[in-house]
Amino acid sequence: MKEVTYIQAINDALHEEMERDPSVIILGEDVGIYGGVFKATYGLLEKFGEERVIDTPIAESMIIGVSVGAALSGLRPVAEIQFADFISPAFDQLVQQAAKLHWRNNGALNVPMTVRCPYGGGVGGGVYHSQSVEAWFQIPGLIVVSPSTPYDAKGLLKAAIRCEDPVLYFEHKKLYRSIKEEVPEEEYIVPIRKARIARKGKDVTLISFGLMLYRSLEAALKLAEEGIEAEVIDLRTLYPMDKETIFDSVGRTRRAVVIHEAPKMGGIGGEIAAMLAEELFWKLDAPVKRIAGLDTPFPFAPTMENYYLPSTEKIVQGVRETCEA
Amino acid sequence: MKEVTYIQAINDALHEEMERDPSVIILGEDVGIYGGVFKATYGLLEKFGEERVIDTPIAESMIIGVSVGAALSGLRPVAEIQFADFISPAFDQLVQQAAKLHWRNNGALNVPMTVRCPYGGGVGGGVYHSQSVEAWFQIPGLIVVSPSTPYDAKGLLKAAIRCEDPVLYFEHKKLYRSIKEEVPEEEYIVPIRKARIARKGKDVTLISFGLMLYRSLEAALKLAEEGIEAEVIDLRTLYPMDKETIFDSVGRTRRAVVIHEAPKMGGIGGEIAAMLAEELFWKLDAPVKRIAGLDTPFPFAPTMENYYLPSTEKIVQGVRETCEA
Amino acid sequence: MELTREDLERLYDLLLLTRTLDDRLRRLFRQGRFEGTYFSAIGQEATTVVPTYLLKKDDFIGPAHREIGAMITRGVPIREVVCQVYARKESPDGGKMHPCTFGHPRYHILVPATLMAMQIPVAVGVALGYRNHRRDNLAVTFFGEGATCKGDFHEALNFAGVHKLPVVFICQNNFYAESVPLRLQTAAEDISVRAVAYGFPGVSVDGNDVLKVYEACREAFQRARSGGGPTLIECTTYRWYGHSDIDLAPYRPQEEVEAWKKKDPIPRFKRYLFEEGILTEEKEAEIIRRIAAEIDEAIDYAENSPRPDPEDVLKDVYATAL
Amino acid sequence: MELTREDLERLYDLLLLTRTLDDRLRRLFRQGRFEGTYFSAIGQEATTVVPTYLLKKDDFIGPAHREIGAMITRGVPIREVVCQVYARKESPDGGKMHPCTFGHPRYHILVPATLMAMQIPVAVGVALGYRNHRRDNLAVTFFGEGATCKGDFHEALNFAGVHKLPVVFICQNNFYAESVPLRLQTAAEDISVRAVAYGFPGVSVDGNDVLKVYEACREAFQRARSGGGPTLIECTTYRWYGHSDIDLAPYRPQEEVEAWKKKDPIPRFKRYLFEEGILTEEKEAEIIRRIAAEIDEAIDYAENSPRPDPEDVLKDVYATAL
Ligand SMILES: Cc1ncc(C[n+]2csc(CCOP(=O)(O)OP(=O)(O)O)c2C)c(N)n1
Ligand SMILES: Cc1ncc(C[n+]2csc(CCOP(=O)(O)OP(=O)(O)O)c2C)c(N)n1
Ligand SMILES: [Mg+2]
Ligand SMILES: [Mg+2]
Repeated sequence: MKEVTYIQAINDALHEEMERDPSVIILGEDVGIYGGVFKATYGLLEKFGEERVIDTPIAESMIIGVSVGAALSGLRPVAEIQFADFISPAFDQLVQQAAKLHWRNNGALNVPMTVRCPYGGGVGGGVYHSQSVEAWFQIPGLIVVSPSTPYDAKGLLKAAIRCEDPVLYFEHKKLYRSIKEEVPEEEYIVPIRKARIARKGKDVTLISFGLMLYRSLEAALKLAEEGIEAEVIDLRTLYPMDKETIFDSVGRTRRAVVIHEAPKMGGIGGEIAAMLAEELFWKLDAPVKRIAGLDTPFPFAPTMENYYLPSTEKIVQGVRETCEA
Repeated sequence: MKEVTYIQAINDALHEEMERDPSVIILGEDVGIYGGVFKATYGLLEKFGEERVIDTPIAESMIIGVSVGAALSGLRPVAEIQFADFISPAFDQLVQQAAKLHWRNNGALNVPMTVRCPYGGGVGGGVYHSQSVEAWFQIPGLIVVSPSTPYDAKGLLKAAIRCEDPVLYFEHKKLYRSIKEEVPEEEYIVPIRKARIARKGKDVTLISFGLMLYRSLEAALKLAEEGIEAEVIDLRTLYPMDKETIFDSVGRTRRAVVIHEAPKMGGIGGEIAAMLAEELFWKLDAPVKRIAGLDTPFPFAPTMENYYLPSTEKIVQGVRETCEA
Repeated sequence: MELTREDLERLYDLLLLTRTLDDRLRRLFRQGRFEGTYFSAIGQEATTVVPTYLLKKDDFIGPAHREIGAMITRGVPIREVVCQVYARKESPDGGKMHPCTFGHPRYHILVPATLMAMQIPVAVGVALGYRNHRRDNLAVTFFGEGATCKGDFHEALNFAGVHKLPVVFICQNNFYAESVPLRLQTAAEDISVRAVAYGFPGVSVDGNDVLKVYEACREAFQRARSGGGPTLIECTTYRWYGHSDIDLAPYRPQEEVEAWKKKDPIPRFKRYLFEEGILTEEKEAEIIRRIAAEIDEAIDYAENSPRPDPEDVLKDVYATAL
Repeated sequence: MELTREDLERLYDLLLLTRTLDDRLRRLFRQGRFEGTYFSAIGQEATTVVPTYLLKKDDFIGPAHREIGAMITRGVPIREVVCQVYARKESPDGGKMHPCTFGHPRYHILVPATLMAMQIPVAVGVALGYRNHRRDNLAVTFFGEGATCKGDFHEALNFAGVHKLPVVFICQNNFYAESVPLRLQTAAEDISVRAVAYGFPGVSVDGNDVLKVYEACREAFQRARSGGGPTLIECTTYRWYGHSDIDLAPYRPQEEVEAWKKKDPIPRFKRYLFEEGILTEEKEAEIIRRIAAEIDEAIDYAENSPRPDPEDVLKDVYATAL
């Protein structure tokens, strides 16, 4: 075992996958010479050279379009979008091109590509360096994952790179250096579309991922003091979701609270709540609560940012209400 | 009163607004010389000239970005995106630029612009000429409307043009010439964020818009024969939604079914169901059902397209299940 | 490659086949024989047939919406071309796509997304793969002048220039994007000049002159294959009919249409072939007969071939079993 | 406009103010006096101060992320500039945005979205409004060479060219987009050549030479105001420090940095002013003193000014009461 940070786990996964498979390439802004603005691609250019580690111009739509083409000609591109916020110029290529290509070609062509996107708040980034944009990509043909731990960061990135479909990999900037854990030295994969029970509990299910997972776990600790035993699910795959794990847990606890950073309206919490309201309705003992970012753009000033993001306190309060209902 | 088609109502609204207010301009592909591929902008170039009716190059991101700028310098642009499917290249300018500009400038600048988007299926258009993409625009700062009748098409377009915020106006291609009704000759406006009860009923609430509204109304007629009186809500504004009307209706009927064309996962039906599951939970007597497009790209061949879209029969069946639950 | 007499005859054959099939499909659409719409490329055949003919069978083609000629020249059976237009189950896209979404993965022609310019960065990415794998292939992508106004065109060509990738960009400048005339599309003096911004050559040729298109492509393909990087080739040409077959193209002066019809690439090439003694009246008659029979057979086949099953829509959303 | 002696002195004053404030802000950031990050524009002052000085007060400016000089030159009180960097309630953006999102709506400078090139079509749209309203204004937008690789740049310039709009595009080519050197950004021979693709003039000037920037802007602004259409002005320049102040810029050779520091626009301009007898040691000393006092006061003001209220985030999402 080896203790690594979340960002180190990502960097390790990239090194290992590039060593294992010469068709894996990296492209994005500042990923080569600089090793990535967060150093996720550190050391790759030196080891694998300019043909496999490509510093691109500022052109996100091109980065994704070129990745699709590269995937068609036998490469396995791992594109980096410097901040998830900057994926919007590439929305078109992702949603109309990458997502639909396999289907459009009647299954005859695959698009094995990974798009790494540093996302999330709590880092003093302001509106264009903090957004959580996973809800934009609930698009058939795409897969969206987001790890919360170093173990998963490594295992899910490997799974994404080996996947035959386009995978968006959202990595939380605030977790990069704040979370450390031991991970096996030997090879492992974390399967796509499998959520994880991060904490066992019987009274209520908290469903979350990323930074909010940690706030949910903190909330669970506090709630335990009050006698509320919360189960906490770490989603890991955000689209298409692991309904089974969610339904199994909520089926037992009969209460659910979803927590995410993105604005509440139109967030993936809506999809989860809707699934529960549609398919698990008879097992619910309380309203499905959503604790989410505000329905505003993401603010910069710390006073506002703290107010914008779900706090542990807000989660505790929300879960309490759900359990009292 | 004057009997008009849905497309005629749109064309009338544009003529009237351009006459009323010289700052209203039109821009988009084929909107001038050709009068629009659906003829929505027919006659405008002749009447208002090349400076106010602009045939643009194929460049949707530019169309939206230029509209934002034009709005800042005292114009009221009404952009046409030829098919809603082609709005994806402009996603960036809409979501990062237009939506956040007023907020970013601390309220000191407004962006009064309208983006007309012909959308929807049932027209043999295939994946790039049939999509319903309203769920992409659940973004704070944007307003999304979608009329289902000629009356609303006219009144909502006028409201959009006069609105100080960016409004996406989704017009259903299949309704253009298939729906006719009498509309007043005199000036009227249909307010934004007000849903409409299209049919009164007491047993269940169907929530829909666009082409699906008609299938829902048809379903309601069939269900009436079985003794189920469905209330049918025409949403009209899709974001932010008219919660009041929805809650009032479902509060009475205690059962809700949402119907839309877009894929179920990540669709706006999820947001509605989630709102109900969160805030109206105790008044629900049955699961909230969503009847929606399949979680696939939109197919061309009629055999598949018919299967993909919610049919009246599917709606009847879904409502029946909801009422029996 | 140098064109032999056989090549020249074959090219004529392919041009005629493209023209004849295109014309039949137009009529079939008007007769309501298939759904959707139809984009005719009549008048523009030289710009797709000639480049495709010069490619290797496994070179990548990224088409837009008027590349029936590329499909035919690549050797896709006519039956399959018609099945595509008819959206039958046996179509290369399984009937999932709109007619004129010409493409065939097994023939290394992408079934395109029909958003303009979207295929251009994909072709560049394919070329990147060729470079990395040291494959002696090139990627070619077709598009209209309208598509050159889009951001994807710019970003993709710029990147291809930086890495001198083996990709050739072929623009069919037919002077209109649907109804929008060139003067409202760009103030640039022509389309090929756009290449200056990317540091590689751009050339403009008469796209209705088979030999001119041949020469431009030969040079560009050679340069690309030998590591010399991309070229933007502008072929000026004209579509005889509307943007699609529901468009009567009232926005074009009749004299303009007539003048361009006089520049029809096929008779021009035919004159040359006759002058050179490569083609004779008998040979041509035989080609015409063969083509007609082949097309009849293909249409008959497609019309009687099954439509997709409703549930086919659910297939192939993902390559992975999730 | 012709520059008078007063103009030249004033320009020097503004350059020095920009430089001095920028340098203070850098240091304050390193001292942890404000959150986020800081983008220094030291070395590039001439490219923002000079163009802005030549504009009318109500001409539109669409900045990117290094336009502190435009804000200062436009006359935004230094207090407000510092409040912006400090994200205080009195910032023009109410503290909503990241530092260096320089802008001020009341001064006709857009608070930009910080996605590269995104402001370019907006500036073009503003120019369209000027044209339609027959207003004798022009729109100017600033961006780095990196932004010229984006689709928005292409689409916007192409459209501006078609309509000959009163807009001027000012590219500060500092040879790097963060760490990415020009050779990996484009194979074009320079940035101004990109204008060829849009049918209007492009010029490259030494962006560290105040008078050269002045001449290029004067000509371009005049042309734009008199209906002659847009110009792309490339100002070659250099940022002395990292991309932001957490970047030590290890990707640039030290000799390169030193060579560029020798081309510092401010002493170059100062020499000229001394030679022409416009500036004297006393005058300069006085300017320096005044600037220092003004900046001290502004920082003091900002540091003691209130932070936004948490609920401010909820304000101004919509202009309309919904
Ligand atoms: C992004 C996008 N916008 C608009 C359209 C609608 N559209 C289809 S073809 C076309 C014109 C294309 O013009 P050009 O590129 O010159 O090709 P041509 O049709 O002349 O061959 C347009 C506007 C589209 N398919 N994609
Ligand atoms: C769309 C987008 N992609 C990436 C970034 C991250 N980013 C911020 S500044 C920058 C480099 C900009 O380079 P250039 O345009 O040359 O301006 P400079 O910083 O050199 O002044 C990058 C990549 C961004 N802000 N927007
Ligand atoms: Mg064209
Ligand atoms: Mg730069």
